[in-house]
Amino acid sequence: MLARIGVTSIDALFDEIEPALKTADFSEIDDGVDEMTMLAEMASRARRDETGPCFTGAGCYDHHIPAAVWDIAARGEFMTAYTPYQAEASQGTLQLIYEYQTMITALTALTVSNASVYDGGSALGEAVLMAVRANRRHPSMKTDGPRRVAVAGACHPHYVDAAATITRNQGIELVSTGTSGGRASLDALADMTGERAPVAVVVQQPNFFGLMEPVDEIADWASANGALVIAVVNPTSLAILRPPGEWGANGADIACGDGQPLGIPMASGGPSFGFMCTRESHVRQLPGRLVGRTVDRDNRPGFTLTLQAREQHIRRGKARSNICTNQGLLVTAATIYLAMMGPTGLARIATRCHERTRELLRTLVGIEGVATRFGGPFFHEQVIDVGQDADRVAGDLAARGIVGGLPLGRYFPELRDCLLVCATEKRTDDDIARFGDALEQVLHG
Amino acid sequence: MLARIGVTSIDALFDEIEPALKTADFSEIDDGVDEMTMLAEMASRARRDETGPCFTGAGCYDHHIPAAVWDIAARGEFMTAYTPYQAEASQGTLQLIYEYQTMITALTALTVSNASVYDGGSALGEAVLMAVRANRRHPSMKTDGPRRVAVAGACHPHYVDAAATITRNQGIELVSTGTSGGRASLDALADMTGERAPVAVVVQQPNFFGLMEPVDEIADWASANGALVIAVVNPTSLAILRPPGEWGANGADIACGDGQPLGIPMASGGPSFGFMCTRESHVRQLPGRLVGRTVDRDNRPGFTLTLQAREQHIRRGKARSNICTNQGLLVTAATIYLAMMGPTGLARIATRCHERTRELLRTLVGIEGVATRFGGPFFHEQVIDVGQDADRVAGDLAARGIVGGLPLGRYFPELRDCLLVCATEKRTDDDIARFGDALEQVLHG
Amino acid sequence: MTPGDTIFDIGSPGRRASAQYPAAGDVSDLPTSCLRTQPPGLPEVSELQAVRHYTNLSARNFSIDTQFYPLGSCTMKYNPRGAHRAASLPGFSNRHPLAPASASQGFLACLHDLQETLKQVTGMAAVSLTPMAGAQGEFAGVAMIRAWHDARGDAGRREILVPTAAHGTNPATAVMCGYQVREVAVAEDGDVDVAALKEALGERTAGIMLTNPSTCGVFERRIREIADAVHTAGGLLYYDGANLNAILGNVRPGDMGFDVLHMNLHKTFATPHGGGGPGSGPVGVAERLVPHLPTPFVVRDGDAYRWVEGDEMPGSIGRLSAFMGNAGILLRALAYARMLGREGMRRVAEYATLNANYLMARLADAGFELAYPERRASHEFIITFRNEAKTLGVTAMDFAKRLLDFGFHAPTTYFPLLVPECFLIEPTETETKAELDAFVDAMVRIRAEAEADPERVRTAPHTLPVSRLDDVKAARELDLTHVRSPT
Amino acid sequence: MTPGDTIFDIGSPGRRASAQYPAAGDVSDLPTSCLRTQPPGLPEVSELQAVRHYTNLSARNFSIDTQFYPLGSCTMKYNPRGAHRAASLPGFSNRHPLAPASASQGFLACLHDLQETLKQVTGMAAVSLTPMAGAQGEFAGVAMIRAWHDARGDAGRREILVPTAAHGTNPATAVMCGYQVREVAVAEDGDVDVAALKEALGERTAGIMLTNPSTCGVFERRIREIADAVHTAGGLLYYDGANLNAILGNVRPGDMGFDVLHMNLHKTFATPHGGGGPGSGPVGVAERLVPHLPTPFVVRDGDAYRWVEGDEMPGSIGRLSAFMGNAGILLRALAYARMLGREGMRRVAEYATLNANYLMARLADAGFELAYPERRASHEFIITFRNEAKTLGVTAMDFAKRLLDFGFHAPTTYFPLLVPECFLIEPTETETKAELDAFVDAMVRIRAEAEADPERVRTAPHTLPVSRLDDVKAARELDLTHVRSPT
Ligand SMILES: Cc1ncc(COP(=O)(O)O)c(C=O)c1O
Ligand SMILES: Cc1ncc(COP(=O)(O)O)c(C=O)c1O
Repeated sequence: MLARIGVTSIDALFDEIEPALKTADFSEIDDGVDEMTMLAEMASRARRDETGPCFTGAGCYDHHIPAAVWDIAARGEFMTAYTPYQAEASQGTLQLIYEYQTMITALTALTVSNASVYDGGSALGEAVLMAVRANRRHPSMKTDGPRRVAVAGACHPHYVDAAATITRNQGIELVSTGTSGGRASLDALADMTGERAPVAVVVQQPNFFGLMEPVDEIADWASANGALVIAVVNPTSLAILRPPGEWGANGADIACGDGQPLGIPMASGGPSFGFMCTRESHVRQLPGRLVGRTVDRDNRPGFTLTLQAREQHIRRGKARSNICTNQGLLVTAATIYLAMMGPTGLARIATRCHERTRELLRTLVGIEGVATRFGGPFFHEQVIDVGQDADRVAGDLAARGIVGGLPLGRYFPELRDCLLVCATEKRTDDDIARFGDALEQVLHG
Repeated sequence: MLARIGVTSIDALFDEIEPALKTADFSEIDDGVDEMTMLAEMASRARRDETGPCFTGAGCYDHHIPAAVWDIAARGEFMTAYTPYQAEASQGTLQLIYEYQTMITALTALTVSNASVYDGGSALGEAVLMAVRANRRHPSMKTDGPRRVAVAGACHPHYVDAAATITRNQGIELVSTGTSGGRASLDALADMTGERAPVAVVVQQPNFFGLMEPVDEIADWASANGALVIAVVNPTSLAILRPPGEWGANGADIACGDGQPLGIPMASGGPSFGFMCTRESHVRQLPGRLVGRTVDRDNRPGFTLTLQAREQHIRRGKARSNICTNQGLLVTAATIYLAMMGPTGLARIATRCHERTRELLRTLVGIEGVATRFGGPFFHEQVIDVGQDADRVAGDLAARGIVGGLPLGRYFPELRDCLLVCATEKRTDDDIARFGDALEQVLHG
Repeated sequence: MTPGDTIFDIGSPGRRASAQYPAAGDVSDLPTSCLRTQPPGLPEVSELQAVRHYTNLSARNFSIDTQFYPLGSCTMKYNPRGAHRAASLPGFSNRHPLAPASASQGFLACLHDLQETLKQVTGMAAVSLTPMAGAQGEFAGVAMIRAWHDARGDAGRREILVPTAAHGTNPATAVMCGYQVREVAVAEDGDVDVAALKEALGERTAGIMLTNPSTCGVFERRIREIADAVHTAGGLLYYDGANLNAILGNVRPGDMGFDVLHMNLHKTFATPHGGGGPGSGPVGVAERLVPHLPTPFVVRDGDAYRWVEGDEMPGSIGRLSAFMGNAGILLRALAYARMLGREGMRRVAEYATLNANYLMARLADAGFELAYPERRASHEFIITFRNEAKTLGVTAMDFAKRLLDFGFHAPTTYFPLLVPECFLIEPTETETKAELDAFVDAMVRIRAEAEADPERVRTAPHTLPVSRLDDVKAARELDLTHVRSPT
Repeated sequence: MTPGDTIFDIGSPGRRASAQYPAAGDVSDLPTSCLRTQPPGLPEVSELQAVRHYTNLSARNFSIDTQFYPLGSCTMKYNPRGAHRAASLPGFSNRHPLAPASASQGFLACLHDLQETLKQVTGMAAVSLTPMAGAQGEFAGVAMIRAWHDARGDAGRREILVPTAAHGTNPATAVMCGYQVREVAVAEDGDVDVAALKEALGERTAGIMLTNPSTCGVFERRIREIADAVHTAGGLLYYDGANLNAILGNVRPGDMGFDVLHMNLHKTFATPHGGGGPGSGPVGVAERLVPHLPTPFVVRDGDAYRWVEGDEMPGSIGRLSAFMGNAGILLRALAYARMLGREGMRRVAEYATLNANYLMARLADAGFELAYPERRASHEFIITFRNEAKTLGVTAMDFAKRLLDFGFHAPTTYFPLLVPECFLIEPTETETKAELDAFVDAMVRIRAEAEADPERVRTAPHTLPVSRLDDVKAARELDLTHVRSPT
């Protein structure tokens, strides 16, 4: 090969690089090892982190994943393909995304969906940017001041942080309504008028604490006040909960969230995928890829990326977002998962999670000094007050092999003694009893 | 569907079965559970059996299996196909078997191979039956007495048992030469003449104790005495050891063994696969399936099952064997494994196993009261004498998480204090030190 | 990839999947006389080349995961991935077969549960799981029949009866066990000719091997009469359980009068066929044959499970494999049985039967000739192309090959041998009505084609990676291994 | 399967994968106003139907595992399955992202090792792993540039310079960070036009985004001069690490003078692209930008590892995702880096460069026009079909589509935008010479065809599941979801 190129060494191929740039010796990097050795090293680290049952949710849920999901999703033809730019050689991926778009819009009751963004947190960031683009006629758009976006109620603090990072440099400000009783304070929202009128209102359902927000009231207030509604939702819950497209009189404008519950392992929080749905009228403001059905030269149906002029590789600086690589493989898994679950299966999961969480709470509040913090309907999470520093309690539970909920003090100082706990369909009576015993020991020793 | 059939219930479809046969209520069988619950139950049982490092071999070896092997072998197109009877719709499986036949004959230095039998033990049974068929002119074939097959040296006792079960009803008797110093007694073999002359001689290399048998002498004696030579071999070892086709002046007639070392998990000993190779002149006596290369109507190369007239589905009572279902999927894995290893990689594995076993023995014989039982060259197993009941020692080691070799007293009462130990390329210095420490504790408290 | 390009053709000297190479060890202590002088001629390819080659090869197969595959007698149903996952759990897949029982209680508990479930499903007294496929189960079963007669000193019984419709493994097994085979005719209606059977029974009868539902796709209606006759003659009845899927959870072979049987777990209990295997063929026996069961098997002593083998079972026919059989398949079967439960098992048979009778009715309506038009289908049924072969010169084989072009695997062809130009069709319980209807449509189109353009059918397939292969050349000019061109 | 038959078309009411259904729970305590009134319109299929449908769909993709896929700028190399296995270990895949650090030391140790390795490979002072793809890495990087200027009170710098050859994410990112984009020309030889660049620099300059080797497939030779000029003007240099594969283990961006960079782990470090993602885009920074790193990242305190986030990093640009980024991709990258080691990394770049230069030489010899004939290829290079387009009316797109018929995925087309009718070709280090030669052969045959029968090329592809698709119709008559016909 070298002869064909006309050089005598591989080094010669780097001769356009000035020698001064080639002085690094990389000596801090170890010698390579074979696959066997690497796997043994990694396995010994992975084993250190194995725990007993997980009762933490907070945006990442320990659901059962049918064996078939990843057996199929991990097929080389899905896993080692690129973005489907050459449509004719990518009908597998393209049709799958089209089916995904159909499924996720069926869940959210909106009409269009993109092919995914990174995760739930960044999806909220993109949704906020999109709402600002889409609500061009909002009075605040004509001023020099910041565009305000209201966060109504308890939205995942990490989502809000990520969205703030992503939107800050474009003069957007996220303003919380605060909560009362763990839910949106409608009065605080009602105050946001005039100068302080938001371009959009974000509401998470079920909210960060697992509770039901008054989404109809919030959505109706927003439409009455010229704000778009951004719904942050858990896709499993949508099998049984009223979907964003049906909130209030007009429905939400954008629904987003994280697809992890749909067949994606928790895996330290990623990769998962963010979903985004909206109304057809806003489709051109949607970031990310879209797949459309069309026909080929012989009039046979086929699928292709469409409206690419919204994207950076065509529109560059004027694109709707800089997103390029998305989370395709996870969408593949989620699509297979949803196909296997169907409407009834997903509803079973949702109702079972709810029932398991009720069972969990029954056990935990039976322990002296433990109480639920907020009343009212919840989905599959709740906040419990353990009467002691919850951070320490969580650590002590972990030492007993239980991942026992998220300590909330780091987000809400007033909830220093509180854990956000969750039970999915995977949690058996035995798991719950183990948690109860461990908590009893930790608290009362 | 019922209407189309012309019945009103599914029950009606069973109306040819007399009611008296439909009385069982199957009440002892539990209600079904979902996949999640089943997997949780199975996982809790599987976890009970997880151990630390494995130092037992004895026909089943803990080698590293490259991740790619089963990722590809478990693809639905391989895993959920049937036997390739419709050749045109099965070129994947057929070509793979053809490649397998090529690889395994390259390892054994014989010229033909079948597509697998069940395992190493039953392969020996089939090899014995085949040798008897192939050696039609042997004097004992004209008598009414049993046909004797000699087992020269230390052959796996389970292999000999399985072969005896399989061949017994056809008037075949397996006769051992006994061992001296852990190897075949050539004198005992030399005595087997006249009336006692064997139709075939079986020899395992490396033998059950991990030692090198004098295969050249045995093979030469056999050909001089009108007996066929059946070699039982470990395929990993063949990367570096002289192959059966080159034993003695004429080579072995049949080579068989277990393919487990070639990318198959130990998995309690099955499924794995038995391989069988022979000379071209004996091909019609070979049991099991064979794949041949041919051409299609357009003269393109293609692959098909061939010489099927040897098989039960054509020849019925006159078939070479009753084998039908074989171990195809395991052959698929082994073929991918061998392709990835190539000659050099497999030799690396073999030499590394040898080196690790030497290291293991160095550690173990450093413990007071422990010694190797037999001298002379070995491959990757050896017998150690621990000076106490080895059965108990093995149990105590297991309680410390070490699968520490096979106690030999159940096969050879004189080896009651002996363990057959093995180290593969997977055994690290740390594993070996753990074994040493555990054995020290078990023996000396 | 170019058709026929083997892994050897794409390799080149020195290329390798080096991430798979451990450190080399020193073997200088081994005598050179033990060592190989030439490295074996294995492929030399990179990991990518291996992955790409075998991925592409796999695409040249039909399979359940990609096509309807109605192979009669083979039960090509969907096998849940969850069962595969269960068997692949690290604690199971890393277990050494000879690990002490104390460190194997999880595995042994699984085997014990499976033994119990299979007893309950078949109505037998005891089960041994060790046979590694149906044929080895048959071997074990017939060897037990022989051991029983031998133990009673009744050594003159040298014959095993086998219906003409039987699977080839039946007579082949009888011969491997040292028996002579006596064939029994099948009557016009698909049942065994009971008169002929009674004729054949006698002092030489060691036993009979039957499949029920039979390979004619019908339930042997006079089974209890047959059982009585065979028993009266001093013989035993062997049940070939390959068709158990048809009656699972509804009817038990033990109640029909069988003394010994095998099950094909890879047909009835969730193991995909893997392009040829593996399988598993546990044997079940009535009380009197228990002492002869093959070893090892599992018993429960108090709280602990242990193996039974060796001296503890002096009457055993012995060991059939190096270890204990195809353990991984047994775990799959247990996982599957656990998911089905009692009701699920019953439904397996019901839907398998429903699908078969529906497909039979539709094909009959479409004008295809049934072998046994007066009978219910069991989980499978037979059609014959004898008319098409005679009038159009288009055979069952031609229909089979042309079906491939329509994306359907062909049913079993030319089996059982007694029905000329036949298809044995088994849709299984996991296929949908839509799939069955599409199959009927394809059959109808092919028959129309056979009338309009028979050559098109005779030269099929036309859309697969290869066209019809020359089997004669394959057998005459044996080419069984790739011979490398010298480099 | 019929083309276009979606999972919705094959479903039927009530059909289901019932083994996946847990027991139902009671939700009667939830107010009905919260509840859905209509079930969502998801598919209703059995497990077999789902498995078969998606298995068959997968066969309609080109992929690395099945084809040569020389997409320029995308680094479609073989990613070892071992890395995938490592990331899938139960301890990793079952770890909750918010599990206490005390129960996460194995995972945190992995992240820390990866941070260190990436520092060493790039020559930067610190690394944060949280960005979830290249574009998010760019965002984090440019946001840090802005945070740095802002922290210094130097808020007047409103411009980011970007070469015209840059990837679209570069200008899009600058805009997302609130900057204006100023394009800088690329000279005839493929390097940035340094004079023009100097012209553009000034008080408004916040920084410049560069890829090196650039998307022109050449190494930016005057990089140190550029760095000096930008720094002198008060700007910072951003390195788009999408092409790091070309210099891995040989040359460090830190030594070129860059202040901040991202790496595309999914290109350079063993993550297959998954039909669109996921990726991972860690950022590395020089000392002065460390306070602005996105959170969380990992530090080692004595024997223990812990997260840094929140108040501990007041200057941070903040959080970019709900948790800590694409953890699974980071584990893959570590596994891959560990297998390669120092020597392996060096070889990655060497072989990637060798393959590219060989392929470039062969195509040039075969008469294809190189965009930069005087230059070495880096790991990729550009050819242009401007002559073929003009004289034969056959475009780069036509060549691309026709290549599919020959079993090769097309290279990147029409990018970078400044070269007309171009292919950006990146063979990667994991392909063999035989594969490259076969690609050249196909290119030569297609050109011959373009001369003899241009229509054949213009109407390609001819052998794929669909022929050329109507993109205009797709955009005009938007059909983004399957609408079920009323039942
Ligand atoms: C009726 C019948 N009996 C026996 C067998 C033999 O079973 P196996 O292939 O598992 O050896 C088969 C399988 O093909 C069969 O269909
Ligand atoms: C040069 C260059 N920069 C940036 C990117 C963006 O990276 P990502 O797709 O991971 O967001 C790409 C990838 O397509 C690229 O090729």
